[in-house]
Amino acid sequence: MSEYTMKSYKSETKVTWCPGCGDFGILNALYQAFAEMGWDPNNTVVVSGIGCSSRAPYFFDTYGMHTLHGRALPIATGLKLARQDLNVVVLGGDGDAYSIGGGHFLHACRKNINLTYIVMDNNIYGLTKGQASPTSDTGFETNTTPYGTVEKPLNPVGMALSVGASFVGRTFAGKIKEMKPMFVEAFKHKGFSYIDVLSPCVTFNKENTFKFYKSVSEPIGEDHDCKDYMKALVAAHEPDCMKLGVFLNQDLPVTDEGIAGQTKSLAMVGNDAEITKSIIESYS
Amino acid sequence: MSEYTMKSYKSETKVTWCPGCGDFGILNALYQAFAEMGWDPNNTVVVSGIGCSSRAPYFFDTYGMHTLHGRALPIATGLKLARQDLNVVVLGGDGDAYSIGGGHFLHACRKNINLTYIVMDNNIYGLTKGQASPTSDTGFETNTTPYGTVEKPLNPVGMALSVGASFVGRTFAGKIKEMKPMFVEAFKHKGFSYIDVLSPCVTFNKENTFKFYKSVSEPIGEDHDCKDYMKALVAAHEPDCMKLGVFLNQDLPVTDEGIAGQTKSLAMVGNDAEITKSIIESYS
Amino acid sequence: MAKKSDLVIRVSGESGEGVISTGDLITLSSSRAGLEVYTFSTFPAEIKGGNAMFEVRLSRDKLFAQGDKVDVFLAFNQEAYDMYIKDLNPENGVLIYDSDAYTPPTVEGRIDYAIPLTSLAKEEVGALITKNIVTIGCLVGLFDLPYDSIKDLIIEKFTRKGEKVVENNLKALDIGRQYCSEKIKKQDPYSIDEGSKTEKCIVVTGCDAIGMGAIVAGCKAYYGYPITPATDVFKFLAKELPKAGGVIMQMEDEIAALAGCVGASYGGVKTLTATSGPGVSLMNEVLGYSSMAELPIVLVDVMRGGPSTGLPTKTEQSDLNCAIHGSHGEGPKIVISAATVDECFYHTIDAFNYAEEYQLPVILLTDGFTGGRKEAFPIPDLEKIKIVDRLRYQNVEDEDYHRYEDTESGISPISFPGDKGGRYTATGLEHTVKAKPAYDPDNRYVMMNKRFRKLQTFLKNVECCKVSGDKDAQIAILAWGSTAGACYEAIERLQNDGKKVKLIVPKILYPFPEEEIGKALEGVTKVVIPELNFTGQFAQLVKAAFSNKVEVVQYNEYLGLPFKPHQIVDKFMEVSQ
Amino acid sequence: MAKKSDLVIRVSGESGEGVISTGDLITLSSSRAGLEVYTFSTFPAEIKGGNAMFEVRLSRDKLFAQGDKVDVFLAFNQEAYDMYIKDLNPENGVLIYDSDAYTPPTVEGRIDYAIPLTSLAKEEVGALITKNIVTIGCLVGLFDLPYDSIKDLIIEKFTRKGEKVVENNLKALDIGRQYCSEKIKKQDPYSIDEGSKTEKCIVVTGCDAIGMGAIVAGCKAYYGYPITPATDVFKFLAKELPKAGGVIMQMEDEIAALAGCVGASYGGVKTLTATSGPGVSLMNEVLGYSSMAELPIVLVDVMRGGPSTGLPTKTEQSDLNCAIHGSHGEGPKIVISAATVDECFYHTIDAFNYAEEYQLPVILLTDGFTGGRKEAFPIPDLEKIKIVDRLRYQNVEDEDYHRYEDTESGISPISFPGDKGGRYTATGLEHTVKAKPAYDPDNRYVMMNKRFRKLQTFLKNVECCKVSGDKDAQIAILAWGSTAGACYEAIERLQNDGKKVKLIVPKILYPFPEEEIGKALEGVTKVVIPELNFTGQFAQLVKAAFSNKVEVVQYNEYLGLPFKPHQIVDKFMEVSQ
Ligand SMILES: Cc1ncc(C[n+]2csc(CCOP(=O)(O)OP(=O)(O)O)c2C)c(N)n1
Ligand SMILES: Cc1ncc(C[n+]2csc(CCOP(=O)(O)OP(=O)(O)O)c2C)c(N)n1
Ligand code: SF4
Ligand code: SF4
Ligand SMILES: [Mg+2]
Ligand SMILES: [Mg+2]
Repeated sequence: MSEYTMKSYKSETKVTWCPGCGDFGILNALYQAFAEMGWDPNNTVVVSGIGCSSRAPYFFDTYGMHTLHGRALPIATGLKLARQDLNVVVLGGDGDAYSIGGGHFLHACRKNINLTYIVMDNNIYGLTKGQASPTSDTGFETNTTPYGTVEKPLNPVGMALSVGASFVGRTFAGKIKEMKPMFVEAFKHKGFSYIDVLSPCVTFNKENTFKFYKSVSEPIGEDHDCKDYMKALVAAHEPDCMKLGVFLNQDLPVTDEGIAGQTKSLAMVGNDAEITKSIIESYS
Repeated sequence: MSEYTMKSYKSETKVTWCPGCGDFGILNALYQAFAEMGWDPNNTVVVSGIGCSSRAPYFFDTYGMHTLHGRALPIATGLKLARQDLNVVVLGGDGDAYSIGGGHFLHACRKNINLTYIVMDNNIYGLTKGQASPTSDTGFETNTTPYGTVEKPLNPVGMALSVGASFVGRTFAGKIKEMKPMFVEAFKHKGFSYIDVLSPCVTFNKENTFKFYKSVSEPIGEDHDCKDYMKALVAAHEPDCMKLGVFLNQDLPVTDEGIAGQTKSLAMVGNDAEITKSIIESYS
Repeated sequence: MAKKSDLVIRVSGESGEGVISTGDLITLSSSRAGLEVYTFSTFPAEIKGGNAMFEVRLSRDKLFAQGDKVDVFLAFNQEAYDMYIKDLNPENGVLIYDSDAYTPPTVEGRIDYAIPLTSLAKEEVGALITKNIVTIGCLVGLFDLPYDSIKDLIIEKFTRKGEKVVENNLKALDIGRQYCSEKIKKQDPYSIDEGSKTEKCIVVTGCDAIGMGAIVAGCKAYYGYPITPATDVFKFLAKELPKAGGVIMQMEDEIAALAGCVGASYGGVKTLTATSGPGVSLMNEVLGYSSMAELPIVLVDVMRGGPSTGLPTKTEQSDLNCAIHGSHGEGPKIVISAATVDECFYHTIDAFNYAEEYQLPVILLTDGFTGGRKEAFPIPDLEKIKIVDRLRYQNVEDEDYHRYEDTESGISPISFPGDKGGRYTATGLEHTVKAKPAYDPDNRYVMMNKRFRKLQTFLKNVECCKVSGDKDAQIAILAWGSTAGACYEAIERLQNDGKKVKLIVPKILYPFPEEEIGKALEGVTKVVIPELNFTGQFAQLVKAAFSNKVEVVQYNEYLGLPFKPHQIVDKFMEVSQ
Repeated sequence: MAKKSDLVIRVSGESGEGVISTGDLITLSSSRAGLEVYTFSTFPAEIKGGNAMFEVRLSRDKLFAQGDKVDVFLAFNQEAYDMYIKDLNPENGVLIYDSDAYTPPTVEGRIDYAIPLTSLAKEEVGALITKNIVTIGCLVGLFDLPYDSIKDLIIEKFTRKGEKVVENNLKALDIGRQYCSEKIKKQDPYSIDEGSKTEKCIVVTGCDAIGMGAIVAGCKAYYGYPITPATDVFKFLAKELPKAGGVIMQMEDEIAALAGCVGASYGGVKTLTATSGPGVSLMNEVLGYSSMAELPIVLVDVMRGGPSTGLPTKTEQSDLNCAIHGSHGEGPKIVISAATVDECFYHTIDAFNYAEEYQLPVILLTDGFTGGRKEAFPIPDLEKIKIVDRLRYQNVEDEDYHRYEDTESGISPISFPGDKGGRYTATGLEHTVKAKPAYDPDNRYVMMNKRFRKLQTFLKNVECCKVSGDKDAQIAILAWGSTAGACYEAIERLQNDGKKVKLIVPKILYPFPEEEIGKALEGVTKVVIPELNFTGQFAQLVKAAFSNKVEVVQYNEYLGLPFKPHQIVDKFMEVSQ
């Protein structure tokens, strides 16, 4: 049993989300999962971008970074590589993750950076008061698409698998009991663990409601083998249904560890001054 | 028969690539494919980013844009949506496309923009004289990874399929005869057509040579059904072999056409001044 | 008690309670009734549960600013009261409160009207939702707001919701009005005269006006990415641009948004994007390409408090430096400002005209304050508005086209895809007149000069500043952007007090209009430059050009709030001692 | 004929023919032999088949610049001859050419030495690959280049390739040397004296020196993205940083590179990224975050010709504006410059120290010219170098930690993850001392002042300029970055000619060191500011501060080439009339 409880991670800052917002459930499940991991709040950093969901770090009594729209992942990557001893959890919204942050998401997956990324996916831009996000459905009417969104939505879970994430899951903010264990599994995973959490925006998104998500999703099933990459890929791309569960949980080489390992094996012996001196003198 | 020949598209600018560079073959196949399409050079725009490969527009006697590192796709998207009458072909390198341009690539695929994107993939940064690209193999030694690249390579063909491109192919600069017909097929396709062309950098990449590519690739096979999305996805992610051929060629909704269609259906009747006037007066 | 018919009314309550729509209704109907209107509002930074505030100033005379103090404050709840009561004019300030909701303490000298707004709506009208209209009715009863015009607008607005709704709302209006004329003993001096304005006006926000200006200028492509407070431009155009035959698309980020514009521009299409600080920072690289490849685009920056994410819902004028200097290296661009809502409209058209004429990026700076508030301005006479299109290459197949011809003006005729004989590759590399990459010193010299020569041509052709006040004043105030409004009102007051003062309002910020400002500064010994920023960004440019001729006095505020006229008056008095 | 022992040798031929390595060998061995060295090279912009050029200046006396003219030009082929012959000193210039490759026309007054370099290597040595060493041998024979030192370096360099290779190369050296002493009739006045320098030196490029400086400063994380000409910093650190226990990673773009640095900085790790213009444009947003969240990073900009992709392989000083003003809004940062290769080393250390001490981003500006050429400088005495670390929060669990405490210096003690009781969320929003978002005016006022106060503290603590020349000169030259070199040499010449002139070289560019420059300008009536840019970027800052006191004369070149000493001398003469 860990010495920590949910309370150990809760800050005193008032949570400013709208009453009923899906993000509350995720936040609670995260407190629980942190406690189950027994993470020392002093060694834990919650990093986020910009968006309603990205305000989450203020609600944790851990270390935290509320950064820039779309840039949470490369910032967290830089932190994790330089400080392998820390637990790094990245939180954010679907716009942050898949629109402006899409390129970074792709590379964090590919590099298989050893951190956990949890996206609170409400299929909309909440903080800017309601515009289409990459996961918004075709036809969705917003204040910048008053005649309906034309694009088709992104399948972020499928993409993560395709570009190399080693742990990929999807869950739903309505599933209070399922979230915590999945988060814990992700935290325990070595490498990039990524979970897309369907999380209704009750204020601006009148389509993708709790009810809606319930009706279009179903469990991936007990018999799914999350070590089987091709099966995961196929399940994630199934056209008519959103599966919930862990698609993939594989051990793959982790880039930040690999790089830190290179450094370890190359690092010269001696104190900083001696090492520096010998590097300099090799150029004389 | 078209009134145009290869020559119709060739500019007088000297091609500045290193002798033996794979890009020469691609360039020639493109001239041929343009001719087969019978495209009016005055209605054709070749857009590129920055890199050795991205110098291609200068070698065409069409309209062209040599733009910024990684930004060819959004620029071409903006052009195509505003000028639906033009043939827009985007060219570039693997660094341009998948590293700095990765986010744009993802969204061009998802939006299924009606243009053709051909990536000259040499698994290296050529113009900056040899650094790892997202498609470089693990262990690859370059001047910025002297102890070997740690990351695993991206599978760009798999990614394109996963994020929604409606035409996806891969070919090889050594296959002079196969390139042209595949390019023509891509040009004819309505929607985002994307081809990754393996194209050796003879100066900086001593690993991914013509010989190497030949040894690791094989045709996707006659029996592959390029209307079948799931088959395409599986073929693209097969672990041990790089398939060459057209993975997918499906008709899917095209965003730029959809948006232009919305405009068409909403556009008011009358000349510009009349329309403007009535819009303004609705705010009085 | 002398009647006072220049009135600032503030309404505040829970966001979502219809505070903003109440204000909008008063504003539009008052303008229609011939009154001058000037509004200001703030939204909660948090999504829900925050406080919203709407302020409208009404007058028979032209209004330039928000006013110094609130004359009438309608506070729906305790929180609103607590937040804003400090801004109420201590002389004759009127507090109106919903007596069903709370009871404020009595304060010496303040005029309080307790009105049971909730129960009037719920019981008398029979629909709580009409509380806002009841409120408007009260204001009509108390201050003679234009009843007929309000009535018409209510009918216009609610008709599509059915007769019953119209009826209910008209009833609400009358109940409020009646309650106040009958039950409230009027103790205040405020009463709105009948309006005198006869021109038909449009009533829009600065952001709407920018969108409108773009449509008038011939913009046919908008690529955007949402960001507060610039999203309102996007929203306006999303609705209206397709009607005018233009296309609009949300891109994946700001880089892609401006990139899309550059693509459209190459295609010969006029194009716009609007963003705020963080977006501008991201657009710098593409902006440089637009300058180098000479592909015109218009970029609107609705400035908010910086740096970084800063104060996203507050106003500031701190992006001038970034607009001028944000992109690496040196390429010509034009930076202009819009001080008022009508300038948002007209200067957007200018921005397009400049971009097209000089083939370069034009940045229009406005700010959250101007972008978000409504003003009324006369319906523009479209026939009098000049629209400029790019100098086109007269295409002749087989002629040797020099895309970047080294002309006297610096402007080179451009071809668009489709033009025969005009084929060329646009490029961000240094290039020859024929658009081929070239790095040799001689060519470099020619092309750098050619590109920058456009700015000289521009400064020769354009009027850069508005100068008002006393020609022979020794003290001048120089204000750009939204700060100008408070200054207009301030110099009016100062002149009424017999002070000599000159006001210089530059519209063109970059290239720095040295000659024109120099002329305006003739005879001036001190120039005061109020700016909503920390470092005095425009003041530095003035100093670089004129500190050997005139004393430059910086006056900087950076609290996220616009200047008020009295601040400018006070500063003038301080400086003139 | 007087012997001349300040010698500029240029070697040019097909890129890939070993031009650069020939130059490197001469440079390092000459430095080891106690000579002063100063190099310059250009690469072809096209990948292959272009021309490469290497230039080295050798002297007994301290060198500051590249020199005005080439004294000895070794052209391997016709193309090299055609490109560069114009730069050869018309007085006593020596052309050496490979008589196996081509025959240049004879020119009146020029000294030509025809040497069959190809056949000497192929036939006499028996290995064409030794042509470069034969060439070096010739230079030894002709101009007394330090034979022993060259021999030692050849042995050192080729030993790992086997005895046979060493032998061959030594033979090549002797064959070249012998050929020239025996077969060439020396007609020129050049001969290199023995070196007098005794300190042991390192010979590196500016980019190498930056990487070295970073290691000395304690940098443990480098996140990068390749771009010419800054990739050389990345290359150096990729090789060396892991040896010093640091991590290095290529990111997907420049935004991610600086973002990575900010992450490492939050973790308490010293961190660097290096880029050039286009990368800086992209980094502006993250830079603003670094400033607002007070997370120190060092950003090196190895400037190249702009705007946009511009002149990627040429040098320029046109990113100063972008460095100072590129990010939206207003956050404090420090911009410093490095004029020489040793300054690249020492000022990088300073950059880290400033960043750490003041908790803000520091941008070090250098340029392609300085970044790419080699100089020798004495091996630094590490014990004398001061290294600064951030003021740490002395963590006590349960104490109430104020991350952004409003201190007198503006500097607030920082905690690092792992520190007990130091938990806080770094933020780009305006915030309270406890790092909580806050938008109210009072807090805003305090925090803006606190952040900018750091710059005042900084200016009080630091020496900003080097001033040399005559104290009471009326004309001063003010030069920043690589331009300073040519000016040092120029004022030496001017002083030798009896002119009075002062040279001011600011190291700190932003915050503008007004006090120090003001002091340096006392008694000066005209200040000439040569800059490699179009608009006179630093000159504008000087004007804003001092145009009421001194006449500012801009001198701008923007051809992609560094200034030469004689240009500065000429400008001085023009201005002093
Ligand atoms: C560079 C930049 N562009 C745009 C914005 C404005 N912005 C803030 S949050 C946001 C999107 C929010 O959507 P999402 O990431 O899905 O988060 P949510 O609010 O839905 O949780 C945008 C566009 C910004 N802050 N910075
Ligand atoms: C913003 C920006 N960053 C970096 C560069 C430098 N740069 C030019 S080309 C290139 C990569 C080239 O690789 P690739 O796209 O694979 O093209 P290739 O040369 O291999 O054809 C880089 C990093 C740049 N021009 N602009
Ligand atoms: S706006 Fe939507 S996403 Fe944001 S807090 Fe409210 S419900 Fe949640
Ligand atoms: S460097 Fe490589 S990619 Fe570039 S032109 Fe040469 S061979 Fe081709
Ligand atoms: Mg969202
Ligand atoms: Mg490549």
